[in-house]
Amino acid sequence: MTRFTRAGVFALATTLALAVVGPATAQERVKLINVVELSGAGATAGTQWRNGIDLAVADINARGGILGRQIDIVHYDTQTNPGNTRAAVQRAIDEGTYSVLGPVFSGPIGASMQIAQRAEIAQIVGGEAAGLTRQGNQFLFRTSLSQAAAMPKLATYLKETVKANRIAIVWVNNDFGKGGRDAMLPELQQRGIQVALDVSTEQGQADFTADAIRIRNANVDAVFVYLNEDESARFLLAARQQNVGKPMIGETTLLGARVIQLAGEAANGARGHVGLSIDAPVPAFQDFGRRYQARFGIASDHNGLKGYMAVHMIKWATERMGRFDRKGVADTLRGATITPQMEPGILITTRIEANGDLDRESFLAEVEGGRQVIRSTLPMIRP
Amino acid sequence: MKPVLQVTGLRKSFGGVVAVDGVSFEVHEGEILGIIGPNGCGKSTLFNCILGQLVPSAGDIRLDGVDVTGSTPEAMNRRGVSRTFQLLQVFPELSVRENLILAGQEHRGTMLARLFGPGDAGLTAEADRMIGFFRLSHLADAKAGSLSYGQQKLLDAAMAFMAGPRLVLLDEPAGGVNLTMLADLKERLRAMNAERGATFVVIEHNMDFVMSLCSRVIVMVEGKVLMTGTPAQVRSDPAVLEAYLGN
Amino acid sequence: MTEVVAPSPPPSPPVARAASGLSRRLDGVLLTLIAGAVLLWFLPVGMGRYGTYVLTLWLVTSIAVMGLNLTLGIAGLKSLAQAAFMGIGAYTTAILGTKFGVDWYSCFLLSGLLSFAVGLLLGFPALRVKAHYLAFVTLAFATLVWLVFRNEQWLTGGTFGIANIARPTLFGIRTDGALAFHRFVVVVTLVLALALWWLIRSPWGRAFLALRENPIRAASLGVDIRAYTLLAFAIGSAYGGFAGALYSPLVEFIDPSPFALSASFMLLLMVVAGGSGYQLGPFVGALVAVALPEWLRFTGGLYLIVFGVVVLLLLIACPQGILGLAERGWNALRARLGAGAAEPSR
Amino acid sequence: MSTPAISQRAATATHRTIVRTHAGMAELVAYIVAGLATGAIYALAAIGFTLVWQTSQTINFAQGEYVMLPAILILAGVSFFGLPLWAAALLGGLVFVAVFGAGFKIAVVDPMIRHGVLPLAIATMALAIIMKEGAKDFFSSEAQTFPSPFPAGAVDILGVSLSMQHIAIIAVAFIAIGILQWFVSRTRTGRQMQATAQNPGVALILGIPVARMVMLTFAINAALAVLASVLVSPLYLAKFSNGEVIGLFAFIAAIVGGFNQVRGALGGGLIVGVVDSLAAAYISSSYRLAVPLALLVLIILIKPEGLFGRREERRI
Repeated sequence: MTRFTRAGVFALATTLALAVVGPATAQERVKLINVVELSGAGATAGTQWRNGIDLAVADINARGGILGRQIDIVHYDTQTNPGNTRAAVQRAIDEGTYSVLGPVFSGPIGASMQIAQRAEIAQIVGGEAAGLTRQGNQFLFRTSLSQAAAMPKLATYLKETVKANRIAIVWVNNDFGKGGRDAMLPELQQRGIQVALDVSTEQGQADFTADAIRIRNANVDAVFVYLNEDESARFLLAARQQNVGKPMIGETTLLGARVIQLAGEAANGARGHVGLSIDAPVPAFQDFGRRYQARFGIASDHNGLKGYMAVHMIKWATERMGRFDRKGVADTLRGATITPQMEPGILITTRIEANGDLDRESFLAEVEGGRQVIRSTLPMIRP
Repeated sequence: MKPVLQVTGLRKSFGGVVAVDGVSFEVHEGEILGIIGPNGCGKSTLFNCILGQLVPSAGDIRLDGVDVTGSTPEAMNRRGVSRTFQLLQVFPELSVRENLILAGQEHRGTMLARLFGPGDAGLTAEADRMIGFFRLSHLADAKAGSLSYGQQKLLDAAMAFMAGPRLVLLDEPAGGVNLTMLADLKERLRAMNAERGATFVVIEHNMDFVMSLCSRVIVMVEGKVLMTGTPAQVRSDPAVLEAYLGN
Repeated sequence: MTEVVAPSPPPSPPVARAASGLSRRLDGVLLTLIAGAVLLWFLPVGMGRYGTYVLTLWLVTSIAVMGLNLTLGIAGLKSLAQAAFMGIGAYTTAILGTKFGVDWYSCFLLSGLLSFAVGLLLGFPALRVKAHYLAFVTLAFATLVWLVFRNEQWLTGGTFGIANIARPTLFGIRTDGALAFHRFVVVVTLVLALALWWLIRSPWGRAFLALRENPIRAASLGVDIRAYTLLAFAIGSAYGGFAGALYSPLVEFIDPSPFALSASFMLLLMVVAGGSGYQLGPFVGALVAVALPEWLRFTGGLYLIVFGVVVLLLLIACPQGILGLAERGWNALRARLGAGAAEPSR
Repeated sequence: MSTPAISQRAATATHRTIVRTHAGMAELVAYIVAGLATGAIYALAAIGFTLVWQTSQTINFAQGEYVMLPAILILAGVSFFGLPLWAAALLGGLVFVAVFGAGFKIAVVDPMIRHGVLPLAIATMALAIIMKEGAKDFFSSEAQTFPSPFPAGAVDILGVSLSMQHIAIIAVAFIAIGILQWFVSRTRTGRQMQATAQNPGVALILGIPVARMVMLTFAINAALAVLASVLVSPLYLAKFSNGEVIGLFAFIAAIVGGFNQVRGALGGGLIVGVVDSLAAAYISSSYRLAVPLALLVLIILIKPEGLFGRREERRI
């Protein structure tokens, strides 16, 4: 409720400010439009992303904005529907957004990326599906590792640390889960790990009991859980209920603060690879996590971090150019390496590949006593 | 006279209940046959069996000598048998004229021809003649649902005659109709018979209506034919009196 | 029973309900369609690509709603699967276009044809079951179709969808631009709406109405219930397919989400909100569902709640939909303005 | 010479088969119990659904949201007003029954019912949007933990490990449905309600206060939704989007069991729960949802009155 009130007051204040000071001052501001899933299947992820952006905008504006200009942020809901996403991105461009932020789900990204490309405007997205950056789009940028980059790390972890030879995969049957699974299968095969059980689950699925029983009775050494946060928590709860008793291995989502909060004791023992995490041994991440919690009353997951970084990527590129240039943002970001020394809001050294993929350090972690504990830090793929 | 419709040994049971029990009769060209009987004697079930709304358990039905037992309602209608229903059965959202065009259109050409042909299937003139005949001209464009009960009964009957049928079965045409309208209806039906040579069978409760309209009357009791005769014969038969008044 | 002399017939309503006159003459519906098409041809000039896109999306949605309005509003068959047919059309066009290079016009016809055929098959349960049971059979069908879209990745691209769907070319003119494609859709929508106008004013339309009003009586008048039920389903579904064939090139990307069960619910909502059985109802209903949420965005994060409340209040105020309300208001107005003798018709 | 070896191998094989069969049986029982637990939730939702359908021909497309919302209201009571859980539960339950039982009937159903089934059904779709978006925007877009009134953990019964929570859900749901059955068949008010459900016209002639009875069914529907919500949320977490799946399965349960009977909805719920659980276990998991739907279509085509339903009289 409070969040809405705040958003409403903010919107009202912005409108009033614009109305009172008129166009002359409006030129001194920079308009950013975020197009994201605030309702429908992607609402949970999209809301985190929006919160991260709101926090970033507040931080940047408090420190004087970008090149002295305050940011006006507008959020457009896509209802997690490709047609609506396209409409919203079109609207954002028509209304003169400086760059497009979002969306997070790969389908809606696929539906809207050509528009930003045609308009030659940078689009900073939260999607992780491997295919997005393989279409030669020069204006699309990720905010996290692609699944194609994350899965080899996890497969190696399964082979060398967990020493698993037969595993079960539980994945959510949407673009996120399917993309991850499809990226994982060849990596596992390469390392001689057999997938003995392949369990597809529905987006928003509530009851994981049957899936848990299936896994309990399967002859596997470990379970790779690749679900969204809420479903990860439900699965862990069901698995604990059914005494599955097998190592739960995940990629980022499974070990997120949200999952630990929801699954409680059932999350203990879960481990795996983490791309972005507010529990990572990076002071900037932890500080972000505290401020996010304080402002929104919930723990941030990786989407909150992604949203925060997205705005700072734009800020960095603009300040680097020293002027506001829509097309220039994309040109500047491509191939750049941004360190926290250059831009504290980027939180961790990030290299942007020519195709829009990212490279960063990442972590191997485990949930212990209701906390995410980082076991080791994995270097960038091409440091 | 040659029979239009021959019903032989017709039987219909629902579970253990026998509603129509071995009924046989004939309908002759150009006559008005009445069927009377107390409530629940199987009159409506008989109609439903003849017209394909129900499948008879036994017996056969011949139309112009052709066996039509078990035909669908559509098929019976296409063979030239039409009917009205006991309860009001018009299309309330359609205008009076549209109701009549509908009643005739399926007898015109093939389905495809109807799709690409004129919207009224060339029936507006015929429908207006029928509306005039039943004295509904002032209501031709009114929605059927806005008509009074009696007017709807007239429309219902008019629809049954629209396609120029061999035979029309009227199920309680007088039910719920007030006296003025009743006289009107009777007079129109009689004119239909006299002027257009229509053959029809009438189920009725209203004895006066049947006796003054029909040339021949069948009395049904408990699913069986009790007697057949002229109105005068029926009126003076003690068995009929007992069936109606006795119990 | 008391006999009441009926009042003189009520004046025919402005929005010609299919019921009140089925002859093909220059009527209100026809005039509105043609005038509307002319208006929509020029409307987006200077509107920006977003406004144009929303207008086009509205028209495409209207086509799907027109089909459902035929099945449900005219013929009275409750279907919860219209979005699935839209999906069948959209995927047919996308797959044939991107994988086999088939031109859009063939894709469009094949989309309609395939939806027609599948609709015909789905019509068979309609012969056995009635009313809400039929709705639930179609509900199951819609979900099953969605599962196929999502799971059969080799054919449909699964959750990743199909991208880079080309827009059609007309007489060598490409319709890649927002305005060009919008005008293309205006023409296609007009052709489809006129075809439906013709259909509803043919004896078929009368038979469909009879099916809704009283199927048993209709059968006794020689109306082939079986054939007309199947046709009502199949033609309505074909319109869903046509809409899908336009949706694919409009968005230039499809994935299973716009064809989920909730989308079928929304299409049903549009039929009823616009005015079930009114020929212009689909345009009004689609306007409510497509454009209203966009307009309501000024209310901020709560716009979907506001949308829900508006629709709920609208339905409570006029269960016959917006055109039903318009017809009632118009009749009341005519009655008041007309000769004092005329009573307001109910 | 090779005989002993062979027989030994055979014996081992047999032994293995037995072990596997036993494991298979235990597995089957576990699936069935899990299915019964979710099925009991579907049954609670389906019973309210059929009651409301019988007395007022209302198809409630917001039925799933009815099960979603009470838990959210209770959590909101705790977090916004600082109430203790029991007080929040009581207050949330009462508010829900008042607003979505009585209020829903007065504000939505009464003005619309005479215009037929469809506009009202669409109105409930709009209501579902409002409830879902309201829960998301005014409370949270994230799942929330909901405290369980029952102990966690599992018990071993005859070598089958069963979840305590599942057993408790099944037990509570059955007790609630038992009380409802007793009320309907043994009390005066309950019998009046049943008469209203079977034929409102006749009930009116018999002097039964039909309007009050219809209101009662709406209140019972809302109360059952509160119960289902409290039972299911500790397992599934409370989230605005939970209603989508539960609503769909409540429909399927109501139709499979029979639209016009309490026992039909109960049976339908349990069957659908078990079928879904077994489908997840033994049939392709990506087509899991197709199995209950196929069952639905089959029932409608073969036995439209449902497995336990009365045949509705046909009128010509």
